[in-house]
Amino acid sequence: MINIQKIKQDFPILSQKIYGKELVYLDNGATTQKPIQVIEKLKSFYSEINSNIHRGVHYLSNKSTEEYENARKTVKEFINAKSTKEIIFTKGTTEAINLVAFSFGETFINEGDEILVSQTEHHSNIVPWQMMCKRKGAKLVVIPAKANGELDLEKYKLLLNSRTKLVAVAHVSNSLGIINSVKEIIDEAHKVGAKVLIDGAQAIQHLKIDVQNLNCDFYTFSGHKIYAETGIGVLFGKEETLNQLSPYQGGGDMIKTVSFEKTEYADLPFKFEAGTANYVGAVSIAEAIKYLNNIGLQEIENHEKELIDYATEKLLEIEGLKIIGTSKHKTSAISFVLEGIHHYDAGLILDKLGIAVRTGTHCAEPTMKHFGITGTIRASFAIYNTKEDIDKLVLGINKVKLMFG
Amino acid sequence: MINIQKIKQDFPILSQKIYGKELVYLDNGATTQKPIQVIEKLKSFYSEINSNIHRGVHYLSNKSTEEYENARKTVKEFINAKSTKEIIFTKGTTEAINLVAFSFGETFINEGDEILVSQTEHHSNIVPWQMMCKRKGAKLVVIPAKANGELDLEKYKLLLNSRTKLVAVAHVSNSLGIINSVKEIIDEAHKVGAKVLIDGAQAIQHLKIDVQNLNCDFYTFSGHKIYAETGIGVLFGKEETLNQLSPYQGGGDMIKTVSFEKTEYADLPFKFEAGTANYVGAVSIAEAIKYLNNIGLQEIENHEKELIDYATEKLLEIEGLKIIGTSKHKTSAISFVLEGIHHYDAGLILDKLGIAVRTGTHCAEPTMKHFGITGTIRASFAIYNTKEDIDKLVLGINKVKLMFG
Amino acid sequence: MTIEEVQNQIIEEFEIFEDWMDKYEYIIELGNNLEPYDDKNKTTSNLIQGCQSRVWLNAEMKDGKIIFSADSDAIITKGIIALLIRVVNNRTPEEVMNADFSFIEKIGLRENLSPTRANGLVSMIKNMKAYGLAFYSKEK
Amino acid sequence: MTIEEVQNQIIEEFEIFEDWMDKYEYIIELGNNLEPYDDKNKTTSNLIQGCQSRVWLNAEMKDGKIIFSADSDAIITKGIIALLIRVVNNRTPEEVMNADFSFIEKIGLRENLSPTRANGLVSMIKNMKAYGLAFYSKEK
Ligand SMILES: Cc1ncc(COP(=O)(O)O)c(C=O)c1O
Ligand SMILES: Cc1ncc(COP(=O)(O)O)c(C=O)c1O
Repeated sequence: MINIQKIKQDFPILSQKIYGKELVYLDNGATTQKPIQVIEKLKSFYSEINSNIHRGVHYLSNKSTEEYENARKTVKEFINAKSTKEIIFTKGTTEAINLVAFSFGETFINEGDEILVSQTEHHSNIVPWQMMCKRKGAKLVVIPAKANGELDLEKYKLLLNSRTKLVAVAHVSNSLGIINSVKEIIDEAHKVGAKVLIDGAQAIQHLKIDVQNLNCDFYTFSGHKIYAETGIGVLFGKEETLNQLSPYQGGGDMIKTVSFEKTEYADLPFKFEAGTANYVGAVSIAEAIKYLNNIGLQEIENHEKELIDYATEKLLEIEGLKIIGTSKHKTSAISFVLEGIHHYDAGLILDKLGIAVRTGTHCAEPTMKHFGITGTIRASFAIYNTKEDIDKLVLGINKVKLMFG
Repeated sequence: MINIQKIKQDFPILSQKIYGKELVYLDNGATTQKPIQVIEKLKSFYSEINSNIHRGVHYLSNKSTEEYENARKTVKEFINAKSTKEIIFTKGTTEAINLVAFSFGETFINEGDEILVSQTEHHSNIVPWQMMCKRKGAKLVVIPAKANGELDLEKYKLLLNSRTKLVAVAHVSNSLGIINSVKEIIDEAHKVGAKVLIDGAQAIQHLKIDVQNLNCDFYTFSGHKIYAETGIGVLFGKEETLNQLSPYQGGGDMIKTVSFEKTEYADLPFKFEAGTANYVGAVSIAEAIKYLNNIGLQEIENHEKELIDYATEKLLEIEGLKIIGTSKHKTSAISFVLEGIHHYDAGLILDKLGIAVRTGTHCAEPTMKHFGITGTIRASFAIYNTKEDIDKLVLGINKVKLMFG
Repeated sequence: MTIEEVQNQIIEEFEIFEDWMDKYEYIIELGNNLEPYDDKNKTTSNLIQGCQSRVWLNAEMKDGKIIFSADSDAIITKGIIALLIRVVNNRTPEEVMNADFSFIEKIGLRENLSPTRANGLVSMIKNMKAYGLAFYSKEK
Repeated sequence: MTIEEVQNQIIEEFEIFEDWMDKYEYIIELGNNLEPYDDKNKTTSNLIQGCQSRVWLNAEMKDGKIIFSADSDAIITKGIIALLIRVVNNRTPEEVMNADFSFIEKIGLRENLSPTRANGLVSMIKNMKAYGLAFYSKEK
């Protein structure tokens, strides 16, 4: 059995007091906290190993390079990619999506082509496509959501056609916590020859990911949401597809040879990693994955399922509280509104009680529009959260209701 | 007076043994090591403050945001920018240059326009411009170098014309250590209405930078070369110019409002910072700057001047050693070749002696071509290096000569 | 009373609060009692879009003084708006233009003015001063 | 001798070296004594571009066996090439195709095969095996 109290002790920040109160951190969708194992790894890496990678023939450089490439292997195994060539380190999900939007756009998109994104995406999975479509004269088409926040797959199928070149959908929507039916979305897209990018920023830390089983063409996530550093993320892409794409950024390390007349690009994965890679960030992802594997992904999923079920039950008992996104397929995040109370007001008071939640649009304005609201209060969970955290949230909400009643 | 022994003790990695020998780290051009102050800051940030910025209304989020924005202020003051709006955090120099190449290209470059780069640039200041020129049908024009590695300013002036839209030049060339006459380059470019980007990756850690005095339009550098983390860098841009550029990456935090019909971008500097910023990286830059300010920039410059003068003198005493790039205006890096000995062979043997230098083309193939060589051995210095380090290098080179003699 | 005197008055008022609860309850009360905002002034040009709460701000000249009115969808934001208006309402453009709002920090509400743009208050203060400047320039 | 036997022989030879100096001096000697490479085979298609040192590799079939020749501009790289050739030269395509080169690690030269692509040796081994596969397929 998973021992949450012990896990909690691995996260130094969780013993912080906020305004003299114990911190109840329920903003894990925005970023997760880091276990001491990851923090200590940063320290030991910078104190014992650090040197630029791929660049020197000296001992430390080789050692750094080895740790970096091992991190790539760890990620490859974690998501079951076929080859380390399919693992590109980026600075985060947002950059990964921008990379695909640009490079796929340059290579494959012509005027009149269509890109599909869903109504419930994070801005990072909307704006890059808008920008690319504008540049290329392509069309951004929206997969509508149903009243409960699930994507309308029937309508989705009708939208697919021979002009559809790429479908970009979140595995788990950040504002609602809903797990989208990505397998079906991918299979349907492939029938018309479209590629699929899955934004896994809110999935990788909660669900076991198998990119071969999903059969997605691209999968993206951020280190900072999976207990690792900020400034690092991953783009998985099928080798064959990545090979076809033109590079995104130019610079050191992504070239074979450079001359003013002709520059040849390096092979995968380096072709997409221009400049000094954030090798320490990559190592921190590997360390975080090791930490999660030690606990066990199934254990984590079970624990987080228990949390969301408990939270849903307890929150629904509160009068005037309405959950936004009532699909049954959810993980680790609940969005809700309080009748007659603005989410900002609620968030401010909860904060004073030491409870960190996120309020607002969650970088998902079109989702808010879909529900006809200006924002929600979102409680999002991670491995170190407990039922007591949820009890405190419930108490906090009741206090909020009292103050604004 | 500067106390190097004391400074050295601030850098834990320097007490490492390599193959049982004391580490002599002379690969600072590739990346610098980190003082304990920076390492401890990472630890305390992740243990006490960490939370996503600009996103929550809660205590930790506000605190993280404050530290991030203070880091921006620290950088602004360090390079004497006019406003924090002019400081964009990127993942490094390479990304900063790619950002400008893309956004400037989209906004200002038309077919037939010209971009000038010098013969002695790092690949990161060549390839992004090649890619952009190709996309836009513009022309990449090369500012030639003289035999001693200095740029030929007479020829440069002749190349400038009304089609010249941008000039991109390194402040200090990474492969030669030569300080280019950037002030004159900038002034001349402005006469024909061209903007200037200065790649400061090898200057920021050695020279006092004043972007207002330089009057450059863009200035870039990397955190990892100035004693801070990997995965973070800075783009300075004049507010007026940045305001005109279209954004580079799209996503969370760089928008005002998003809808599928119309997306409005945020104001500076956020417009260019899509996705979760590497706020911890930014904080590490601020911490490193604080460290340097404590020592005193003038002190650092003096010490490093002493080192390069001493190294030049001692190296020139070695028979068969030829310095590449013999300009008098140099800082902190010396490139050289050994008659009849391949740089790779030399580097391997030096490594076995615990001496870390970089060998090869230093991501500057056109520079090597200019000198008709395939690579050099480069020793590059930082604040913690001493004359003893250079003595050890000289002994090492003599050993190399013996082995291959 | 000068702007400074009003600010000092507010600071004194806030000194009696023993804890944040009392303070915020007072702010909520201020928010609930804020002078109603004329719906016809809820125009886009009067809207300040914070990430979290929205603020509307209207300014008119009357007898050489600026009359501010404002609204927000969040009560706490409204409460702080009430304080800001109390400080600068019915004053000359020059006074408004040069007003400092340091009392916000002194009564412990600085977190509400963080650069996160969350509630729009920072922009609101900027806009108030901009009105001051605009009317001042027009007078000249 | 089988490939394995040659590898074991090399491993034994290297066991006598007391320190890295002796070992590298021997590799340098091997490099200096590497069979001269025919300049006409220094073609672009035979070139393996490492970041640091360049390697040329040529392969020809003779009586059912592959004859390798190779060169590099760096002596240490040449020395290691000499060892690689000693292991797989004059062998059937099938043998070459399936060769493992674990002796490199066992004699403590693994750092020379790092994925940094610095010296081109990793690519050289790949290319040797590719030649094996190519000739093998042709024979079928
Ligand atoms: C002059 C110069 N420009 C650009 C770069 C690229 O910097 P980074 O790899 O940190 O993006 C470097 C560093 O290698 C450099 O020395
Ligand atoms: C679903 C989703 N996509 C994309 C992102 C953007 O990730 P990042 O800000 O790490 O680039 C996020 C995180 O906020 C997210 O939740």
